[in-house]
Amino acid sequence: MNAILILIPLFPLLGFLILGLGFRAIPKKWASVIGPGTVLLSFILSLVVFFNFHDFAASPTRFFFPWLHVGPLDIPFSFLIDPLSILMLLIVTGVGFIIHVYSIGYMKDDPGFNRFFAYMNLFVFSMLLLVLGANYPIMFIGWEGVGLCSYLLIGFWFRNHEYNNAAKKAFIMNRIGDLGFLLGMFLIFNIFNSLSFDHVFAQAKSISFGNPSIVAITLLLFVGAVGKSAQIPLYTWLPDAMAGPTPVSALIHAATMVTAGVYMVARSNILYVLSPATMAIMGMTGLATALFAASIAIFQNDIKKILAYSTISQLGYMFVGLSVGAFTGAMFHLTTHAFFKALLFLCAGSVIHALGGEQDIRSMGGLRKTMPKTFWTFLIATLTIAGIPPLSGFFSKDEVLVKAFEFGHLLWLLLAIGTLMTAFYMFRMLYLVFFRDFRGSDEQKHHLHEAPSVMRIPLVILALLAAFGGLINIPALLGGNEGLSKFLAPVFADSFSIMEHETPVSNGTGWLLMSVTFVGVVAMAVWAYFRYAKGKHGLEPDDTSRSFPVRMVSNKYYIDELYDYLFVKPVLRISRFLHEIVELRFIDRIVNGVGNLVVWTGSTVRFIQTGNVGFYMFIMILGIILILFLNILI
Amino acid sequence: MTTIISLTILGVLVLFLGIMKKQSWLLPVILLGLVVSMVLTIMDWNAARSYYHEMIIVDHVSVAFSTVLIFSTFLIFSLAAHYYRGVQRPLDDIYGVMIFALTGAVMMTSYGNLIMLFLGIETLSIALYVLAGSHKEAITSNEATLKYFLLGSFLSGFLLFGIALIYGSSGSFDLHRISVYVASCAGTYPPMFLAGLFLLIIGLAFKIAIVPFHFWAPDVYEGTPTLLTAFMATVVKTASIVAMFRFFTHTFQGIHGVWETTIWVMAALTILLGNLTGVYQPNLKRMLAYSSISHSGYMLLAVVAFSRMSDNALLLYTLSYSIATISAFGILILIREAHGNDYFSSLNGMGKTNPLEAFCLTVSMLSLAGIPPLAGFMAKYYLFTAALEKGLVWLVIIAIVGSAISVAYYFKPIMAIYLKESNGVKLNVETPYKVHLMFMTLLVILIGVLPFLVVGLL
Amino acid sequence: MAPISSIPIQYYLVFCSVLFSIGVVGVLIKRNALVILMSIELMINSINLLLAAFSAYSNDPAGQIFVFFIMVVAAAEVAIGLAIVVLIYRTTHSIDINVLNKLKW
Amino acid sequence: MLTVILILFPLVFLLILLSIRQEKIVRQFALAASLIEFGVAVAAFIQFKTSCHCNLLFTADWLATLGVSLKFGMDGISLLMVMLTTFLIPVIILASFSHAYPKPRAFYGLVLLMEMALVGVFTAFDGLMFYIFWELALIPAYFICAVWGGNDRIRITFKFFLYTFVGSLFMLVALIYLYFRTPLPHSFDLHWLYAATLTPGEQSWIFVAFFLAFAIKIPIFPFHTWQPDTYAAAPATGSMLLAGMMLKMGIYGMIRWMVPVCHNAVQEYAPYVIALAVTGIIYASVIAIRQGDMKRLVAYSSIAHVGLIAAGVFSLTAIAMQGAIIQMISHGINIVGLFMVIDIIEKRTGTRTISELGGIAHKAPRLAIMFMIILLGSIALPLTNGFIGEFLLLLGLFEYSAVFAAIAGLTIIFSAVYMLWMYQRTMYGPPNVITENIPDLTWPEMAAFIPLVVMIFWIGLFPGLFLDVALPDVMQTLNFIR
Repeated sequence: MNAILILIPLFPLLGFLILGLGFRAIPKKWASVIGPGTVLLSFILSLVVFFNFHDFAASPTRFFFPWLHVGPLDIPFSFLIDPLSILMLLIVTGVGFIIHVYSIGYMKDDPGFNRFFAYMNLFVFSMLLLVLGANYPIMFIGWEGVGLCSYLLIGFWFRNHEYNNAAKKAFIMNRIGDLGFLLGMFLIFNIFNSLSFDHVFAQAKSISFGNPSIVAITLLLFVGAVGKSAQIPLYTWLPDAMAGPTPVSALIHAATMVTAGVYMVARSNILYVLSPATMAIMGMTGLATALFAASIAIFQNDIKKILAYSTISQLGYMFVGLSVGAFTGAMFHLTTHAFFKALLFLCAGSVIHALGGEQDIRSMGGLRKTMPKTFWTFLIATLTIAGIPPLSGFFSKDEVLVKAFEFGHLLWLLLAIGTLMTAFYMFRMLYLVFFRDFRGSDEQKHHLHEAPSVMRIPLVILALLAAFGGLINIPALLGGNEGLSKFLAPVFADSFSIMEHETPVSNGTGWLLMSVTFVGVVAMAVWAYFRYAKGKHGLEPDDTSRSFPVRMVSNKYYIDELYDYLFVKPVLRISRFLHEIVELRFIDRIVNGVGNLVVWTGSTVRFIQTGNVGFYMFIMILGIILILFLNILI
Repeated sequence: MTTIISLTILGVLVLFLGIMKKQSWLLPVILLGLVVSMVLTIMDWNAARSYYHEMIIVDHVSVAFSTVLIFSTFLIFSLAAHYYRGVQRPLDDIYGVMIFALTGAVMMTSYGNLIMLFLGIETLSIALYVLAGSHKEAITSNEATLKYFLLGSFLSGFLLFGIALIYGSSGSFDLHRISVYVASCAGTYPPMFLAGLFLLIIGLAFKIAIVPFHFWAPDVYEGTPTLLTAFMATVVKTASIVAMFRFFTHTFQGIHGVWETTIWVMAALTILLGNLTGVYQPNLKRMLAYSSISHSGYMLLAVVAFSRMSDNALLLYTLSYSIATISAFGILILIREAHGNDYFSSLNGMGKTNPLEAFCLTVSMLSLAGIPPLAGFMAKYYLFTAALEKGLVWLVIIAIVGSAISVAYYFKPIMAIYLKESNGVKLNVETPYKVHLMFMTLLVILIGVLPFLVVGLL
Repeated sequence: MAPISSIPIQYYLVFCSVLFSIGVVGVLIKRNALVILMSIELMINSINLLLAAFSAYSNDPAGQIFVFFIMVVAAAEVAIGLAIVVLIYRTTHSIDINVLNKLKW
Repeated sequence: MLTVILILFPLVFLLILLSIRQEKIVRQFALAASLIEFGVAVAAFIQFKTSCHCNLLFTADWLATLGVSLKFGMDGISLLMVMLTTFLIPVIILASFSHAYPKPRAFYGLVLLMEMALVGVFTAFDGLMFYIFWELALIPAYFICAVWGGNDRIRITFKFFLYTFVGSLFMLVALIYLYFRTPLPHSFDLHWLYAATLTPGEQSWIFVAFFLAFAIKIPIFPFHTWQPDTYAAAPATGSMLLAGMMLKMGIYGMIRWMVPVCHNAVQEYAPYVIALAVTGIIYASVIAIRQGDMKRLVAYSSIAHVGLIAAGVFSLTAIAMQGAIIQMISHGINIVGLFMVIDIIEKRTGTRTISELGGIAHKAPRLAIMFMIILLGSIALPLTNGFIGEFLLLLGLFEYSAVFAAIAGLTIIFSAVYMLWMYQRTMYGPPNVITENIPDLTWPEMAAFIPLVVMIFWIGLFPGLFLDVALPDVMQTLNFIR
């Protein structure tokens, strides 16, 4: 089994190496086999692991080779196979494979075709390491690796400096989070003397609630999660990251990488459970992000940016879920989100593809007729994310909402408002893109076409997953068997036994909550329909003067500008100050000053040597008198 | 004693050869004679004894330093053929006087009586007055000899006065008896004796060129014909410092504390002033003069330290300093010949036109600066060790600072040689001269790598 | 004891020191090379006298012998010195010690 | 015996090289010589690994009266440094092939001399031998930089020489002073120096003297100002030698000499040194952000990196010490790689000003890939060599002080900022007039890069081989602290 296990990440790595080393020599045809092929192999092996998962129950940690061993520090290269990692494994390789296939069509004409697949394979490899690692450092390898791939893929079209800037921003913001992660690891090592999940979690069980070290650890790790999963305050990179090719956005910035933070918190659930303070902070962060991002999404006009903010918002939901102890719910939402958000992005990709790169929804419209398949899949995705039963999004979101309600009614209310906003902006987008008349140029209109089958089939598969993915965890309330919950239960068992449990909502309340949100969502859909499909809204150019709050929101609350003002500019200014003032005018001047002083002294002292014998004699006599005087008379 | 006799004979022989108009024989005879007297000196190694009621004492120290002196003179004479090659007039007087100066220097290393010290110093000095002015046509040479003569005879007056006062208080010129007198004083010395002691120190300090009695050195070095400057900078300095050292070791061990502070301060001042003043010199020859002043300061370190290592340290230091300095002067002679001046700019681009000579000068500069693994480093290291053994930490730190400053000027020629554009003048050097330069360079490296050849002797 | 010892040695000492100092002052304040040469002679002769006195007081002939040495050496020195002065006069037409001032700094 | 061979071989080769008549084959000969030297080092490594911890010791009398002996040996730490040196020198020589340096005999002769001196420094088990080789290494470094360097080289290289020379002079005094505090009979032998009895005051002074020497060489803020200028003015080969190996001498010296000898003072002053080092990390990183010259940018990044190493050493934990050793190797490899990239760019475009470049990745993808890999190593991406070092260093530092570690950790953010900025502005974007026709890497150039890239991943993936070698000796060094 170990061989299979190591092969899962090795296949994509192999794909990367082949495509990367021979990137010019390999024809596109081969690349389009190698790229997705390796991921498919990984997916198949993941399925094998999934079906043999009981073999791992006894010894979930599989050792491969010692990696870093210094005295007390022992970090083996080993994988942890438990339900949680298997779930992620399937998502990463499964969704990854689908998106790879889609990319064959999407990137068909790009000169960097091979390079693209190389990077994508590398990404899958890193993501698999992240998911499979049996200790924090191995996870961190993947953690940083996906950051790198994200950097490479956002800046894939590197002729454009704006894209490059976006890529750099993503990497640096991730790195800020990574520093938190790193420090968290150090603290873990300090407290537990180990970094392996099994050791740490086993020891953690015996630690008291709210232990300050644990709080610090979890907060630091959460900083990492904030960076990676684009939460407030480190979220601004994700909208910019849309500079990358759309499949990248689908795979990395929707389905997998950005959820790594959620995965990490879920993985460390026991630590988080021990730290209510962190949970509270996490919950507030998640909630704020969910609402904040949703509010921005309403006023965005770039199809991918809307989806980006939507992703941020949905990630916020997941963190709220985690913070209220709904680990399964969060993971469930993560899974369904992977399906529907990947689908949304791929649909958006088809649209962009069809429009020759156009991303502004104000220049779209009426695509329902020319791209029916895309429209239908997009519709399914929209309904899913909006939470229309019985599509998967409904179940996953509902699970988080119900848990939130147990935790506090206000929390539920705010989340529900977020849900309504989600529904609103999603339907706004749907209507603006697919309804009304086409608003683009004639040339675009002429070229409008449905995506080729290599792109369509992935859409369909994802649409099916998005629609029926909810089946894996239908709540008991609706007569489901809660399959995913049971599957994941061992992972969270310890936490559940420690955690304080709120009284579960009664069935009646459950139904009530469900219906309230449902009605609200439908209302939003209708409102948006009249506003955007029938009405004349949503086409205003950016610069029309609007009321202050609207201007705030549509400019993303000026957060980018704020960061620029607070961090980027000061650092540059400090840099200039340090270099020009401290370094050159101060330190170096002191160093040179010593030298100059010596030279100056030398050039001055030499004038004692007047060349005048009388003077010399005079000085000598002075010297003699001084020596005699000092030595004899004193 | 055999050294002094053989050298005197050699000197007379040279003068006779001059009378017999055998100019071409001069150098071979001198070099051979120097080798012979060096051999005779070394044969005295284990034959320690004294002559004429301890007027002359031959011991390890005197033999070792006499050898250094004769060897340095040998090296200098090896440069003479080239230096004087175009000169028409007979040279027997200059050569002869040099030999006599050497005789005086040897006397200064082996005296056992202040009379002999005085005679040695005067023999050396009077010869040098002549040598400094030997380039009669050059006004600089005239000036050099005038300055040297006036200051030299003035200061030898003080030296004499010192000797007289010592004689007055101790009743003898004999080093041994003076030391008996010192021991009998048991810590309290009459002012007359102290005054004599310090005047003696001052007289010797002048010869070594120690601040504040160093003023003559830069001017005289610059004005004196280059070959003879090399002689002054090496032989005279070595002889004088050894004389001072011998004086202290033989008589005044007991009163180390009395003169220690004075020498300490003089050493520190010499190191600092010599090096500082050297920094700004545009003239290689004058720079070497300041360098030699600073090296006097370093040598004084051995005297101040007055430890069991001092003699070895001094031997290594004088030897390595002499060889490196002579080598540098050897290049300087070439430069002066080709360019007519001693400015650093004349060295520009020498690395391209004359790589071998450039290398020799570089090695000698690095050695003087005390860069390992050259002789100069080992010498400095040994000296510092000797000083630190006596806990002279601050003096050593001053010496270190001085070394650091000295790099500033020792690197000037190096930078000119390798980093500046050539001015296209190629030095014209015949093979024996090259071989000689290489020989000295190799010695500098060799002593650095195998210091134990020299160090364990004393 | 010779009548010389009826004069205390300190007298000689002071006298010779004064003589020596006069010589030193002469060297310091005069610019004429010849005068300086003479002043140096004065210094040396004061020392000779001192040595002779010490010698007589301690009944040690060495001091007086030394005096002879000094006289010989001084003669040689003066010879050289005069030669140098002549040399200088030939080139500069002056025997002022400060005229020759080319070598400095 | 191998140790002595390692020291003498470069010298022998140097003499042979000087006697080669045709200038054309000089560099091939130098390459061959350095490869042979590397072979010997590998042999020593294997011997060390197999016949376990025989110290490859060589002892002979030299200056017996002063307790100086020719004592050379290799323990794990020395061995790794020697491996690094002998590994990098052939790479550097290979990288210099595309330059037609004038006077190749002198040039490659100096490189070999430098190699000898470096090996000497790393293997000396005698205080004075250490000092001699330490200074000896400065001479070829100075000449390489000064003779073959660029703008304003005379002033800058001299400043470099003088500055580092001054620092080491103080070390000399400290060593001699120490010598007199060793048990009788005094000796410069490493272990005798370790056994020296010092009062707290003396320890402090010796600490300061050593620290000056090492801090200037490394360089630690605020003694670093010679470094950016020197790297910028030096020829590519010179920069590589300086940054790749020479500054390791300082860190090595700290581990080998400073920590064991003045252990009490080291403990006492460690917080201040770490504070300086950490300040330097931030300071240099922040300055690097705005540098327009690639070499200067790398120079400042190097100050930041070695600052972290120094901080790690002074945290006096086994983990950080190991990290320091591995990071010395990594830093050497990475910075040589970076300078190689810069050199190639400068050679082809005539400039290394970042704002004048751009879009090179289009025309020279191989170069871009190599650059990227090396860059990843230097920004410490996991699975590259840089990560192992920085992870261990920060972890060890964290053990010492969480606050320092957190501040020092900012380096991973800053390094990403400036490195990626440099990469983006030179490699990405549209090509311009200067970079339009830039040719891609030639095969000899690739050959120089490949060993570096292999090492970057080797150390990143299997650091155990290197860590295990040094561990016992690191523990021994730390034993002095307890």
